[in-house]
Amino acid sequence: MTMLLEVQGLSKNFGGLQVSSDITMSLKAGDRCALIGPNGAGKTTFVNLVTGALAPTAGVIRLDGRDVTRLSAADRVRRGLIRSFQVARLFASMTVREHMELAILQRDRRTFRLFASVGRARGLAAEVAEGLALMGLEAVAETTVGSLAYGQQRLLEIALALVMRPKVLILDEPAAGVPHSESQRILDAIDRLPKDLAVLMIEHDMDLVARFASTIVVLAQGKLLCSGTTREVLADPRVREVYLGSRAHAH
Amino acid sequence: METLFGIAVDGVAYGMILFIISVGLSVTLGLMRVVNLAHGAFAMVGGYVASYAAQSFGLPYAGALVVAVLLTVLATLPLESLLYRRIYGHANELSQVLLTIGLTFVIVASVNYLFGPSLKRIPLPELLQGTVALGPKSIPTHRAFVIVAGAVTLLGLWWLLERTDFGIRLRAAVDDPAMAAALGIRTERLYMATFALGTGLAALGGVLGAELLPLEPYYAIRYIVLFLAVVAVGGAGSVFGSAAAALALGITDTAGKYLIPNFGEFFFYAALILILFRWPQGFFKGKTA
Amino acid sequence: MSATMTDAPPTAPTATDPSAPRLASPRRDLSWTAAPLVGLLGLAGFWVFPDDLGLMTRIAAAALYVLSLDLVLGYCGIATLGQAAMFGTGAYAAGIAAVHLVNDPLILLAIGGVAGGAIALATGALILHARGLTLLMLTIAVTQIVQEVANKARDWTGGSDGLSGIDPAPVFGLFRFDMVGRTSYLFALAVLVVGMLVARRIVRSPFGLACRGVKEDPVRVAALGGSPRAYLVTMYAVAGMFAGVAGALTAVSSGIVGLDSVSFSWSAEALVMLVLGGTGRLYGAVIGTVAFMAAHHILAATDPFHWMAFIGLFLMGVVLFLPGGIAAGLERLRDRLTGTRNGSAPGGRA
Amino acid sequence: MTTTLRKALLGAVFATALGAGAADAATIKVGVIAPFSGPFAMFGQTFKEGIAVYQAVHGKTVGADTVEFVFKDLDQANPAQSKALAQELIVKEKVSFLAGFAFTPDAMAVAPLIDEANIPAVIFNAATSAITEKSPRFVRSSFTLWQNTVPLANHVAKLGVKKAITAVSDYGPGIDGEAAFKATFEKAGGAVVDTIRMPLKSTDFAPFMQRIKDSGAEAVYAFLPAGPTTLAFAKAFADNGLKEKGIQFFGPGDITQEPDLPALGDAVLGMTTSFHYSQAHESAANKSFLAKYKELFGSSDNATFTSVGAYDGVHLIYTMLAKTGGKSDGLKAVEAVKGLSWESPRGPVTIDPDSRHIRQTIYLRTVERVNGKLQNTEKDAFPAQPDFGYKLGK
Repeated sequence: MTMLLEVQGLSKNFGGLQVSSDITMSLKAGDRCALIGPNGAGKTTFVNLVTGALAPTAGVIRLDGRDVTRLSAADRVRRGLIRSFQVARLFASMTVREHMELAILQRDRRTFRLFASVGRARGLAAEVAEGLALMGLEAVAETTVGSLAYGQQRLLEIALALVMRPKVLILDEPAAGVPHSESQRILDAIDRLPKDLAVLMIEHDMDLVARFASTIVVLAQGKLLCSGTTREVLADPRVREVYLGSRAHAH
Repeated sequence: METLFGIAVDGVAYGMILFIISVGLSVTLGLMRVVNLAHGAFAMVGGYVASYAAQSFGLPYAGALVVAVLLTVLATLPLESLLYRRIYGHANELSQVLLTIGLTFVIVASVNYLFGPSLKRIPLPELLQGTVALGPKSIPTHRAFVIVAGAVTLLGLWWLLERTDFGIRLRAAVDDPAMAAALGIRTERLYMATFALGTGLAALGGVLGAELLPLEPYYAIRYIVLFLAVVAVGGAGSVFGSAAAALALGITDTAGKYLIPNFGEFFFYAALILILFRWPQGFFKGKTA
Repeated sequence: MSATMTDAPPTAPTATDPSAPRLASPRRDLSWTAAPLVGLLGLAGFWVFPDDLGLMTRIAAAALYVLSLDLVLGYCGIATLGQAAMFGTGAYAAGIAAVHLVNDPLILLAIGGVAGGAIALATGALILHARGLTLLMLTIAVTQIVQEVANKARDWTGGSDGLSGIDPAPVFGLFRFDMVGRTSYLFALAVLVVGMLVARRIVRSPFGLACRGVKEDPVRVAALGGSPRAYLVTMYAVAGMFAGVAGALTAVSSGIVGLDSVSFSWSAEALVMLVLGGTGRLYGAVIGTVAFMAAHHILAATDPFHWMAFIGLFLMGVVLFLPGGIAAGLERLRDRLTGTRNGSAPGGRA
Repeated sequence: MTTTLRKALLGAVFATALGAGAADAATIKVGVIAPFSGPFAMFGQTFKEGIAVYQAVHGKTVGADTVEFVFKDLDQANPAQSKALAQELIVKEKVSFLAGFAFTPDAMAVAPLIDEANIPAVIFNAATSAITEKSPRFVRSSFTLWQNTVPLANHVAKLGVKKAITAVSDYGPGIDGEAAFKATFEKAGGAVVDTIRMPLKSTDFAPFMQRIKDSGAEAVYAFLPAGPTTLAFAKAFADNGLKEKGIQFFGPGDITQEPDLPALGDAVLGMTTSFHYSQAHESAANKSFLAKYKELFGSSDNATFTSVGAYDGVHLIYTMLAKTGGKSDGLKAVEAVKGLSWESPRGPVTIDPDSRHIRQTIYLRTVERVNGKLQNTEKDAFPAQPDFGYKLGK
């Protein structure tokens, strides 16, 4: 089976500061991988490098076998590399429905239709309704996002990522700021995703990680500390020391 | 050679006037994020006050200059608390444009009503008339004076921003307004002081530049594009950026007019486009001094 | 100008920005009535003010021009002081075509639209990477250069003397452009109404939706797989076509094109009229144009010497007492009325 | 089917709107389009003053009719707006005459309108020769660049100047001036070594001065429209040592118009210009004109060529009214003043029957300080100069 996402020797320097060094990892279809690490481990930088928000200093990123290292963020999205943002990044004056419509139309490359009607776009309304139902957002479909509760904004953020038919889905702390009752909804939605796509989730909540992940990758100080199945990694003493230990100290 | 030198001197003198007037706009834009289109109107008010003081009260040039700067600051300061305070910040750019254009219209109409549409003059003292020899080229004394005044202004601002408490607070507030407020810097008073500084500089430039940018009611609108160009090229909030931009644009304009007089306007705006391509954030983005 | 003035990432969405257009539930969305309403009011004006058709023709053409600015500013967040470049190019293209080639008014409008769109596409692709004050200066510079070209090409444009001798054929071969300006006015009004309908269609299309996304957060649009720059340039070109048609309409109805039609002040006036009316609504552009030009006309007629002071006070008053422009004020009024009726005042401001 | 319906509908619309009332015979209205605000407000102000002076001297009635002026502000050259204003004046105000016009495009824009409405338009200022060719209903009481420049160029040639340079504002009248000077001067045996066209919006003229200096010319012919730029130009000329280098300045008198003289100051002292009106013109007509001016406005310092243009323009309108009576036929009215001669404050003038432009004396003047006040002192006169630019093509 081919790898959906391959990262080889990925490094990033800011001036003299090395924030990512020589990270190599891969995801194949069906993987449910958690990316963990203490604060400042370089998780978000890693995601930014993979999705194209930052250009790497060295290394190669392959998506579905193709080198995408030099492609723009938007091009990677079009090839199925989708992310959700850690802090909900949405269009404040647009309604929930409009967000879903835009994501779907953009996915289908239907956004350069100047004289078509959004309301009458083929199959759009049904798919929007389906996507909203998945996250339980039907009731707020016509609400502008600016006046939405933060937890609901996070749900919409996930809904947008899901509706774009990702091959590789990167979720940056999807449950942060979502009430506990709702985080199960997110996991359920991820469970229902097609099995042939790969999901990489950055998460702090170890309960969530344990429930979601089949494999775990651990970053520390910009380097890959270890990776393996959930059980292996959680049992690894280095991980306990670096990650769980530091968390324990913090508490 | 003499010609090259001549272009350089003329360009620098022109640039210095642009600098003195524009730097105030740059500082207020950098700190308060106000696109103050009435800045040219403030410069004009300064010029008119000086002209009136000199012509009707017989004040000497230096006296008229001081009176003009002080009166302009005094006259515009209430505007800060009455009008500008409501539109600070970058959520308000469109309101800023509308409000400051409205204010400009009112000032233009008032000046037209009070002083009439004809040109106004600020008589130069004996000392500044005639020419001085500068190497192979003789230049008008007034221009030489303007160059010196521009250099003094630049140094003064540098000192003010780098060496005084006010400057430290100002730079802190420009870099990070929220942090400055958290540190207990009273932005309200700081804004007022900066606004006063900006209008004072405008008035100063309006008086010193009256020979090059003649005083008439439409002054306020006629030259604002020029001032904005300097700020855009220099980078909002940057003193040295404004100086570099003003000199670059002044020399470009002068050279263009000399070399290809019939296409001078093309030359200037084409150069502006090229510069903004190369430095889309201006020469000195994010540096106050 | 709002979204583009800084590169700072957008802060977390906050509620109730009074200037933000509200496109809430379709039940309350009455924006489709704008174009027919303008048509009806315009026709009413035809009978009520039969002596002011010249002014009203100019208002109709200017409204279409301001509408074009709303497409880029209100729906893409592009702050520009260069809309006159497109307006003037359209006007000159139509004028030159009228003098040398054809005189059918509809063909002339088409020529103006194509010319305006072409110059917008060419310059937009060049300058739309910039933001804020830099973009503002670039658009000003483009306008100045276009004006200089028009000034230098005297043989074609008449230079500063203006391009005269535009004598359009009757509309549909039936209605002659008469002195009183009846044909001109009805023609301009019809073009404006059609323009509003087309513009509304565009902003409610998938493309319009994407543009609104770019206005709020281009990075997020890229994260959805879109190219913000492509949307901006396309909308700039589309708006250029509208501006070009407006220019051609002015050329056809007035029979002359002057350098003022490519001037900085005409660009600035468009911005003033749009902000006055309210951005991002389309009908705000029409309201702003009518309000500004009517106020200008009345004040200038009452006191041709000092009207500027009053129009200045008028503009300042709108900023201070009607944030978001006249249209936003009307909407708040409507919200308050309907809100009290339904027993729930959405975002009611004391 | 739909077409006929639409046609019928629109036809009905037109018919309803077609209720044009007859003008009140007792009041004759004159619509004046000029800049009353903005950067060129000086034009409007002096027009208005010129009109007021004429009405103060000659009364507000012609025969039984009262003459009333309606002012419309056009703050800058804007032909489309000019046409709309003219339309409004004709349709709504029912004016019998149009007048004013500071700028060429604004005047040209109304040509089709005055032809259709058959009313005369008297141009108080706009100075491009081609205007009167655009309609037989235009009459002009001001001047053209050709008219002022041709005698000047001959004078410069007579002074023995061999090499000259021109520097003009880059717009219609400037280009007219350049063409007139070049044609005349070269015909008289001189050479024009360079022609500089300066952007209208120029503020810093030092580089142009440098170029003039470097050109090796003995004299410069310069034209800029009256207003703020003339000050900067004159200063630059004085400041850049051109005088010291022996380069003589010549130009039409716009540059030293009276309202600007106090601001121009010593920079223009000794400057030679050619023009049709000077406040310092020695004649009884001018004396009484200025006296009335002073009486009405407290000072006659602003009395200048545009005031006289308006004053004589009103004289033309009064004459047309007197000769044709009440409701005028535009062509007949214009016919009535063709060849009309009178004594204007500027000197003797005649309306050329062919070009409908004013034929007048062009004076050679020098700026001098008399009793502490700067003035344009007339040194020489070239009587009965026509518009040399009429029908010369563009």
